[in-house]
Amino acid sequence: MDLLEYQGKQLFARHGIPVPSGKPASTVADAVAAADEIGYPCVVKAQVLIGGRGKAGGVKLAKDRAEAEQYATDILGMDIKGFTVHEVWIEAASDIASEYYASIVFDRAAKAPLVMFSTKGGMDIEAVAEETPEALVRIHVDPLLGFQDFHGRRLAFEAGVDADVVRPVGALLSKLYDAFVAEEAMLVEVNPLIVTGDRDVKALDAKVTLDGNSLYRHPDNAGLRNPSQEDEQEQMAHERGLTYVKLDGDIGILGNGAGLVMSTLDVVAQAGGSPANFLDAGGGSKADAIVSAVEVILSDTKVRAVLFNIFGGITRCDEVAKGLIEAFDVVKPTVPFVVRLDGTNDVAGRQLLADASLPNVHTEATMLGAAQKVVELAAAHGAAA
Amino acid sequence: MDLLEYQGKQLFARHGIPVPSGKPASTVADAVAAADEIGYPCVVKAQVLIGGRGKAGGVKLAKDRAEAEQYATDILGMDIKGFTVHEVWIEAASDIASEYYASIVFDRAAKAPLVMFSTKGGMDIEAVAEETPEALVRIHVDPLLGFQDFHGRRLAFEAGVDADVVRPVGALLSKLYDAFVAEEAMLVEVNPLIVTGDRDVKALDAKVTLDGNSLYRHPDNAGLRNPSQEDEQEQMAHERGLTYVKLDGDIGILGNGAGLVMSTLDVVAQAGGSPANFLDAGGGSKADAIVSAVEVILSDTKVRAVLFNIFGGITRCDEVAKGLIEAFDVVKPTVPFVVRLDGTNDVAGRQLLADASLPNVHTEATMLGAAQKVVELAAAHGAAA
Amino acid sequence: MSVLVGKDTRLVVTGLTGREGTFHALNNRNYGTDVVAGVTPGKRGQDVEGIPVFDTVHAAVAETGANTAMIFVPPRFAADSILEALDAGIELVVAITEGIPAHDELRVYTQLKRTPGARLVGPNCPGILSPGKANVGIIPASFFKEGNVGVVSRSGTLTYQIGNELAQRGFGNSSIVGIGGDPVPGSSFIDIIELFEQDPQTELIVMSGEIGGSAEEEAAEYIAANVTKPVVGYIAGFTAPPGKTMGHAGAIVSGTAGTAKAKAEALEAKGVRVGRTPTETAEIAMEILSA
Amino acid sequence: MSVLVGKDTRLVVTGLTGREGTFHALNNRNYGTDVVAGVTPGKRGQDVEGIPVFDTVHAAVAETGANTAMIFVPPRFAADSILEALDAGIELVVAITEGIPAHDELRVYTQLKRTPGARLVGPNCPGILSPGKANVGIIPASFFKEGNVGVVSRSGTLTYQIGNELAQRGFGNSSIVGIGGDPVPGSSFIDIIELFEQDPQTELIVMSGEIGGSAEEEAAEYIAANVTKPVVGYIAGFTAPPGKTMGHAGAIVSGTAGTAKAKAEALEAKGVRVGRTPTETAEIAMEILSA
Repeated sequence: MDLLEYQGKQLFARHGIPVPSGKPASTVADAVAAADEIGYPCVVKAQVLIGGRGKAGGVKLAKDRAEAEQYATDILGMDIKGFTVHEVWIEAASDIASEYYASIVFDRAAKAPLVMFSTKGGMDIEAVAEETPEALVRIHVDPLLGFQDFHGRRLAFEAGVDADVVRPVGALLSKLYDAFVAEEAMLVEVNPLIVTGDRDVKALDAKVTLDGNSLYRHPDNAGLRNPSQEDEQEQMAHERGLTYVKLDGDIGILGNGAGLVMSTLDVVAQAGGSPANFLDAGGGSKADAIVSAVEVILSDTKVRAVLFNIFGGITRCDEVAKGLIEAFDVVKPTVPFVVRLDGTNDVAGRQLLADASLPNVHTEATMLGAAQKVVELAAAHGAAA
Repeated sequence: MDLLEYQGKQLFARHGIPVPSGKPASTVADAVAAADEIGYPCVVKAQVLIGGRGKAGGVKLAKDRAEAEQYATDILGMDIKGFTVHEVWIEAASDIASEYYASIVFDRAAKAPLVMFSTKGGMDIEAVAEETPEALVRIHVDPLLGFQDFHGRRLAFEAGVDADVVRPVGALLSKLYDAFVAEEAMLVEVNPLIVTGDRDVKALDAKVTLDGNSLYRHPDNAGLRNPSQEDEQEQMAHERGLTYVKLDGDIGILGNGAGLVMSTLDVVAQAGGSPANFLDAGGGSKADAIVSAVEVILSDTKVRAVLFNIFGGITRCDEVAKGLIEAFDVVKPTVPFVVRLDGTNDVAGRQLLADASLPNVHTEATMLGAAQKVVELAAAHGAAA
Repeated sequence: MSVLVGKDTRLVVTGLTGREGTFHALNNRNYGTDVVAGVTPGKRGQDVEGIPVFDTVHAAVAETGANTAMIFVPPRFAADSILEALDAGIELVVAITEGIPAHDELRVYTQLKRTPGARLVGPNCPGILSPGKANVGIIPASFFKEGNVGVVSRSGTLTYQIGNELAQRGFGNSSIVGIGGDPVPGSSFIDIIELFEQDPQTELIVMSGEIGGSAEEEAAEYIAANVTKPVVGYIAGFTAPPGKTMGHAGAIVSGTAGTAKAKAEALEAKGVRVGRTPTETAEIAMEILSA
Repeated sequence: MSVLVGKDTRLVVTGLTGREGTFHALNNRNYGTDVVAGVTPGKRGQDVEGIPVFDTVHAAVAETGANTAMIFVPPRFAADSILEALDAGIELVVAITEGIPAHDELRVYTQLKRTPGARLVGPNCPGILSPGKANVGIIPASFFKEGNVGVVSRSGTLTYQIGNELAQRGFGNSSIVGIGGDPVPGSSFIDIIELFEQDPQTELIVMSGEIGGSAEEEAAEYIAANVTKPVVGYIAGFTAPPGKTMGHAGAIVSGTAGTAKAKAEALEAKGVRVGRTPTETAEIAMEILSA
């Protein structure tokens, strides 16, 4: 779960990480009031879950009230790479002497948090990592031992920060690590981390990704979800507890188990088709979950045929068949369905489908056969539509 | 550093451990005011750093104001096993359904915190451990992993607590562990840990020993030192930064290094003498530390002779000699001194002493010879005195 | 022979008294697995169709000699349950639970690596089936028979798919090991391939990977250096778009690293043949075994 | 030969630029120890009489190949400095610092045990002297000469006393190891006795203990089971009253456990002769070596 910049900064502040003062606003009037309160000059920053705001005109320095109003008007509602700006963050302008970069990522390969630090902040860090890898200091931290003072010194000294800020930079990194662990983040990134003219060290930006599986322990964070940033189908699937990813094609896919669904997408693609989505109905899916899933898949109007690929383990094929029959009753789909059922209670499931003789539902014995059939039907249905 | 019961409870409360409400008081008037505020019945508890208060009459249940006043009058100033009661703790009376025992000790042998729990609380736990060892559940906790929920369940289930309080007991033990680590304790003990009639779990007593070496990180705790509980010489030594332990004999001992001083006490005892103290002047002792040390040793009026046993490493023997000469100038001791100097700058040190020709100072070449000499002189001086 | 679970397995199930725990534990017992105990705090003295229930894993181990634990508790209790099993001296912990917080998994993994002689498979995995001997987990055993193919997979149902394609061609399995699709699996491909390499029953190894992480690339290096038996690979997720989490928390592609294409190429560069579909994977295996 | 420090020692001193650090590092160098680096954060590029100073232990190791670290920083920085040295791959850390908080020592010790190939001597110890080869720490080397007696002790000055009594009787030392008197020493008597047992130069081992803890009792068991060379013991603190901390944080007696009498008896029960004074201890050693 990704946080907006200002949500990340508020999270940082709870852990004692210095951030400039600011206020969020979703209307021009609120933005101007916030700017008046914070004082001028101030910065009007678009709050979107995508990089490159600055280049897109989403970050502006306002010298006075008139400028603040103008910029808030320009930025609110702006489209940045497909993301609509619903909120701005009004922030006190900072006096920047140096721009550094700091981040902590949950490194799956190393099975440890990876702390990265560079004095080349304020720019595209991936370019820095590629062009001058020695400028990006990388240290893994043992999860049980935790971040030690020496880690902070190493990062600061090896990156070559100014000697007078080695301590405050180390202290900030230590708090960033505390925040990373305490909030169960998958990523915390500060770019730029600035040194001001007064030699204060501050986080001028904040990028935070939280672990969705841990949100039950962090009710405050769970409330931060920005539904307006999700795709319509994805939002609908999320509300119904389904694992759904929207894709570009026209064949709706439902399977049980992430690996099998991914494999199904591949096999459909190999057969010449184009998947419209990834939908994992999960283990032990009950009939009502299947109904919800069909609703989500068909809410995408591009879908011209649907493939059910089930290999039952925990999932019982008879439950899937019941769900499909119920879905036909509720949703009354107009596109063809191809169904492949194997595994737990597959005989009973196939029998239920045969007895129901749903319109335009084809059963297939193998995954490969089912994929080929759905591609064929989608092409035909597309031609007909 | 040992805390009084109420100091321990206040520390517990900071970590969310439930304790009965209460107030400390050092006068009868304050005690009565506290009792009025807390309400009746309440308990008047002597605050001393020694066990067995109850049997000594230091803990009384007051039904009303008159009793509170009477008990406060009785207990304040009372002597309990040599400890004078300077403060009482007035506490709301608890409705006790069960009495358990819980403690965490810094186990040096296992190099891990040892958590102990028993349902046989409210009595002498050493007797429980001896008579029914299976009633005292003992679990070591890995310092890097920390206390886990399963530790709490094991302690509670294996000790056989009532099923309805397994969770709150586990939660209290978890907080007790947090307190142990966060406050850097060497011991936290709760005896009894009670279950009330309402099935609340509370710490009814608190015994806490903190690590003196870590007090710089805990300024609040550092302020809790109870100097009135220390021996007069020990208090004086402590203020001067010396490691001093008062003993019962008549031969003052000063050495450098704890092991050498302990060994010196043994050798003096073997020679037939009786040491008056342990005093480790420490590594790198300077002349003024030696002056302080002599003052502390001689403030014990039982001392009839003093032995200096120095093997210089970091400590320079010439510095010790200078200190002794200065001490004679300042303190003008009337008892004989025996001095053995070996190690770093020993020749210079011995020369300084020889040149100063202090009255009644005898130098010896070996530790054994010095011990025998000081025993002889102490006997002679005692006879003369 | 088989790997990890077999006739010596003595299984304790944490969360036995829950609906899912009861269902699968009994399933496993019906298959022949020696299910000796369950753990549900506060339910000591009860039993589930004759399987005795204890308050703690320690008590279960002390009373029944359990050497393997299956974790079936909800995600918020799972890390503690795994740590409890490790602390109690369990040799093999099989964690079925899905949705464990990533930082919990990190702590568990780090503690696992400090626990000599202990092994964790999962979390978020279907478990381990050694056909004809023991089933620990939720793999539908009736689709598989005993044989000489060892299967290791990050995905549950995909494992069934591949195992089933092999079975349809007449091949059985020594063991089928689901290592799970989470960010921090307790056992890697390498850990399990090492066991198959040592297992006399196993003559061919099928490794089924997916996008995300670098476990398949690491396995490729390991196979080239250490494995004498033939290995056939499969990778799911060729059509997955970058930056999206495809169900499994581990299945996310960042940039060009972790793509299905990169993984398949890494394996092929080390001489491992990779099927492009489950069917093709089974066909390659059949071809090798029939040669 | 010698144990722990010798001609291969390449020493980095943390806290080199402090008064004590400078004094003892130069003393060690004058004795012949190869002092290759110092560490003081922020003083990179400086030197102390030719010893280069670095910001981090990692940099010192990378630039100079240091394999041994001497910790001379104040107590509040010492745990971090030891952990830094372990993280930097230092094989032997000798921690002189006195007064490190006990919980810091516990964390350091637990981390040490997870660090393969690393060893810690101290904290609160005088260091290690291998006469004629190297001196790492604050032991006054001029009182000792090369020889065949290995000495291991919890106390600094008591070590000098015993070593000196041996020297006066004509015996020299292979190595003198002060393990320190703190609650959680990085190395135990057993760890060092094991090294002396393997060291060809050492023909007799003197072990000097004191009240508190159970390290001497554990050593007695170990010696009986594993040590072929003669061991002579000494225990300080026969006159110490129970419940009082006698200077060393570790030297505290609780009840009858940890008393000098109990320790001496434990050693004697395992056939280790125990001197009642430093003088008697040296005499027993002399008697054995002259036999």
